[in-house]
Amino acid sequence: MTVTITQNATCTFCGCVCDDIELHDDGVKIIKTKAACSLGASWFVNHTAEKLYPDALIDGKEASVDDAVEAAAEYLHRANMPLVYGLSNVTCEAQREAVSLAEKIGAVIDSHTSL
Amino acid sequence: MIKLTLKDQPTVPLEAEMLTPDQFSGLNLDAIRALPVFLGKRQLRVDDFFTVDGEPSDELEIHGDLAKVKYIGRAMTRGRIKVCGNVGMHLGAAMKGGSIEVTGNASDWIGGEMTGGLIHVHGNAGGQVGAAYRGSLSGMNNGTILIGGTAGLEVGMRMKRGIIAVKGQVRDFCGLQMKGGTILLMNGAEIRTGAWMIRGTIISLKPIKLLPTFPFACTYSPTFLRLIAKHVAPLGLSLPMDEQTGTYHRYSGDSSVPGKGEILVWQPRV
Amino acid sequence: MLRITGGKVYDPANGINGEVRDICIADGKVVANVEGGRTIDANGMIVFPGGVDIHTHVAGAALNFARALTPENQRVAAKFLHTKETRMGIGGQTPTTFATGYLYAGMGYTTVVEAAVPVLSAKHTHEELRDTPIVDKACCLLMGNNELVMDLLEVGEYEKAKHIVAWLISAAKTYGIKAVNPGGVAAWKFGKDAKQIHSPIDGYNKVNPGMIIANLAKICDELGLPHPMHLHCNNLGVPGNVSTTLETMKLLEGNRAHMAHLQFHAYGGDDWHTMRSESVQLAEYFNTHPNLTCDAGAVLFGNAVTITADGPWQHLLYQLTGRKWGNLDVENETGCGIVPYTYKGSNLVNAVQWAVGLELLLLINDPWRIFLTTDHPNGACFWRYPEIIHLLMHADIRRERVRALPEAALSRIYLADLDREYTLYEIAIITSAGPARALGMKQKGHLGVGADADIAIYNQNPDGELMFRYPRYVLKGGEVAVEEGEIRSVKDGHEFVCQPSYDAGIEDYLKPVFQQQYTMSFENYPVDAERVHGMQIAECSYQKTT
Amino acid sequence: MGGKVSCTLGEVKNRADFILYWGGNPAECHPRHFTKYTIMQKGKFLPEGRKGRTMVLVDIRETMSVKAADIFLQVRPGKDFEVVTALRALVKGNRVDTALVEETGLKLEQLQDLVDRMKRCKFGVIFFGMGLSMTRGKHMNSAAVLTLAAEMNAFTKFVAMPMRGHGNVAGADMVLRWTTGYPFGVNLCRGFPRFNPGEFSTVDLLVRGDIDAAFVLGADPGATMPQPGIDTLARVPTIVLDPKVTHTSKLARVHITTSVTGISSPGTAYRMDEVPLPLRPVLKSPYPSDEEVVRRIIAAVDKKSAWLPKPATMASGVM
Repeated sequence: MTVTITQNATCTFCGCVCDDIELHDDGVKIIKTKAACSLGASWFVNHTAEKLYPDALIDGKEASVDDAVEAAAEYLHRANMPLVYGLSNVTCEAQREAVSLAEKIGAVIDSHTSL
Repeated sequence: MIKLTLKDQPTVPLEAEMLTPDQFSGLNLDAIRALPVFLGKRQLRVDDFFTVDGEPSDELEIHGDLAKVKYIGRAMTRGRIKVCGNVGMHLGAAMKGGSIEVTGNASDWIGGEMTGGLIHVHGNAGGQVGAAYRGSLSGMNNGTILIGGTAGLEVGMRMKRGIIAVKGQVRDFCGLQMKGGTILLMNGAEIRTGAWMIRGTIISLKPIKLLPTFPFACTYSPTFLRLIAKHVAPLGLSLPMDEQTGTYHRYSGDSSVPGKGEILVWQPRV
Repeated sequence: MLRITGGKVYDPANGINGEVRDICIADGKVVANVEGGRTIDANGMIVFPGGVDIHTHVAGAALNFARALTPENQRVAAKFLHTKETRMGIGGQTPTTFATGYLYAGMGYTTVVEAAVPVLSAKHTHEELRDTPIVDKACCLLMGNNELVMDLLEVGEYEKAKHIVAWLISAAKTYGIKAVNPGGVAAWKFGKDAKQIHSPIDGYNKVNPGMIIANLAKICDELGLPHPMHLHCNNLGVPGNVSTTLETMKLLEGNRAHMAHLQFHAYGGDDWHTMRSESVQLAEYFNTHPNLTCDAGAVLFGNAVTITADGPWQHLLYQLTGRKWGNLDVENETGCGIVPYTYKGSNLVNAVQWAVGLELLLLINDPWRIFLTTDHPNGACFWRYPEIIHLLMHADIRRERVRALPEAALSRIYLADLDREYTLYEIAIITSAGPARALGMKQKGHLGVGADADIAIYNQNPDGELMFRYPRYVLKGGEVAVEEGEIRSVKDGHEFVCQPSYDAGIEDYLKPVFQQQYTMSFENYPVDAERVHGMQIAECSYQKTT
Repeated sequence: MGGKVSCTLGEVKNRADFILYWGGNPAECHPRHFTKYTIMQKGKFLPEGRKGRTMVLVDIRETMSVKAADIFLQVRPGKDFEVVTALRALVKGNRVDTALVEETGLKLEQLQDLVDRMKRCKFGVIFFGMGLSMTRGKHMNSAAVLTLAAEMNAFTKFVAMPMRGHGNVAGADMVLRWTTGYPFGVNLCRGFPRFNPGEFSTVDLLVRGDIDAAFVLGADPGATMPQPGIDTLARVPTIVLDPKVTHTSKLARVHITTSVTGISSPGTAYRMDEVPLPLRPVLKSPYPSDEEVVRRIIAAVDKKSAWLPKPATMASGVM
């Protein structure tokens, strides 16, 4: 088992966004964290590179990402007033793309802030 | 009179700021039918949603459950709109003159930043009646709003002039950051009435919960109340004035701002 | 390939003053000749090098803070619709990033300098600039209150400070440095200001504003940065501040410096009631000191949002106006304050400010050393530049406007006495050729062979405001970006950065200090080069001539 | 008009000798807040660390964070706005009604003592949590604290900051501001951005049933919204992007599994004080990132007839 050590990793579990975390991983799992708090440590340890979920679901049935992307585009394009919501546990780069999508489909876009 | 009747409930909110006497002025019925309305992201025509009948006129009657129809009467300057049914947000927003009557309930932001005219809702209203839009320095700057039922949060937020009267109870933050004008509460309010008010008068005929920043000032029956009473009499409202039956307690505040506003609470004699 | 033919060309950097000649373009550059390709018939039009804004606030934490603070402005601002070519957006006092690109390009400006970037949030500024289309960009790094640098100056470690500055510029991927109210923002973290340039700053025994100014100017020159220190003097906006400004300029003799928004630093009087213009006194000094350049920071009447790293000034303005106040102190580096503001012609102070901006533009006699800015969005929005150009070109219109000011303002200003009228050649200097030269951008601000093909073409019109507001064509990098007021092609611009050299050993000193004083990991502090969109490295080849 | 007066966390670390947490429980919700940024750190101007700082906690109940506080003020539920507003009056030396103050659960002397401490400090900070911003009064409670902090600057240096919860919610604010001009709840239906909290905020849209499709990423509203809102998500076509199959995924028409932010997907996240930080992913995920999937959906939308709002949409001056 090869263990890779990553320094100065950033934890996005809570708003502290600590960026001084040391992570030890075996390629599939994070096996050890240093400097993380209990919340952060379990966040890192509980996410793996394993394939635990289907790639996509359409109406609850397993589907390919391509088909799911097509279905998503069709629903959003057809809607009169779609909503794009969430944006919290994603990167700024994904948020930026979400704005672009919201613009193309004429949506309302909102985050957790409004709660 | 021009009569519009809603054909089907829109599935998502319909923005219909063209439904005003000003926009209809000089248009025949076909031209009115062709005016734009906005269903979410789609630009459609008035007659996609309404049947339009009657004669060109400054009087407009709209029938149906318009709870999802927004901006009726926006920025109108004259004429009359009667909504027979419920109505959606921003009714009469930025209105300058004329009158609007609603037989059912209204939603939020009615009369937002209005500068004149009359809005009379027989049913309940939502929040932010006569209020300032987010960030604006002031809300309604004149005119009259009468609510027959209850009203929601932040009634009269940052209002500067004019009168809002509510027959039912209102919710929190009535008169928030108020700068002037009068709010008449015939049936009291929930909490935080007058929060951060700078000037203006809130009159409550029922005891209300006050913020600690509204210390008791005095007992009195000011003469200007007679002027307000005279102004609201045509709306079917009467203020108790008889010193035999009670007095007003005056609380001044909000001392946190610090403000020179007042809340007058009617105290019947026991 | 493209040829612009028949237009009257104003290319001051090459001494061309309204001659009819062809401009040929290939591969985004001006070339000597082309065969074939599109031809733009510019008969009856004038041809300018694309505008260069040397000082504006269009991206980053402070401006983005202002956007959130002023929804009431956004609501009434110009709207940009979603179209096939363009992104939606909002104009107004604090335009969204996409709108910023369209507004600048739509006015014939093709290069803009974001004047205030903290190292700590430089990543953010670059992200916004990536979303600012069409125009080329560069940033000035905030350095006048950097405690890493000030702590070294306190103990006399000039050389170390110089290496730190070089390291920070490289780390933040910026073009030059800016000092804002040197020492004053550091003092603001104690709730104070730095009003005397020779008195020690709160928290220090020796360091004073003058010391920061003189050292940073020297550092810029020694690092060979193409643009000199960009300076926002102490006591901005305060009556009587001309003495501070003159004292500051004297400290700079022997080095280069760019004096930002000089209008805000040219007041006499003892208080708000006696405030007056000191443009004459300031211009006299300035005219005889060629080591200095400046930008106007002109004021126009109407709504503005004041946004500056000058925290203490913003607290004062909040108390004066009673309006909203935003403040964000940035650890060990700088701060920022935001207060919405309305300049009114009927207000004596505002009337003086309006006049001073124009007076400086008219009294400073070398157009190569004063540039058109409004310190957007502080004095007015950048998209109002054509209004100022019109006033500069017409003394009679200026006098007419002066007559509308309050009587009491007339004895406090000089504007009505000034007859100078700008020529188109001079307008091309203060909007393009001059700022490009002051920035050391050799490929900008001119139309000679080898220049970037950033070109604005206007229908010639006696109404300068109309002419400069609606260019007929705007070319960016040789492509037609704007035609008849419509955005035609949206390409992303470049970002220019400098990478001055420093002693690599400086990190051994920096890292432990950083870890003590900051809250992020040292390794995460620099901006990765790949995060800077279209990055182009500019040479640090300035050499002091003795 | 108040405003928002804040700073980055390093300023708190280096300078804050008075730290007030209001309606938050950092000990359990932001465990390293005390140790990395605030009370426990030795700062540049606070070499003695914890001893040089006063920490006050205001909350409706005793939480794990009380142990860390020098002073705990227990306020009655739903009375935060009353307390902050009374403090604003006391700061200015203005009258308050003693009996009404005591209804908040705190005595006038306690508030006066707090005001005196706030005025005496060199650098004060208020962190406020969801116990304040999500209870009755909501945005007005936050506004009250922000205004109090702004007004304190007439006496000493003072700032305030929300304790943002979910990872990169601060980043969403930032991105929306620069792209649309507004921080959240932005309506793009008319072809340009519009903002009106309460009208365009998700919970209100969902509860009123105002939308006819939903695209959810980086959130699980199916677990957190009020029931009428969840009913709307189930009624309309909902699309979910998430590393797990969530409650929302179960009522959605489409779910796409994405890689985990920061563990497998690279990019940027903003700290609660709006400082951007790079992510350093360590595991190679079998799933695409959110960024990539959104881009693919955009490409799929681009193949359909474009939605192009007409200029008439702007003519009317709706807000």
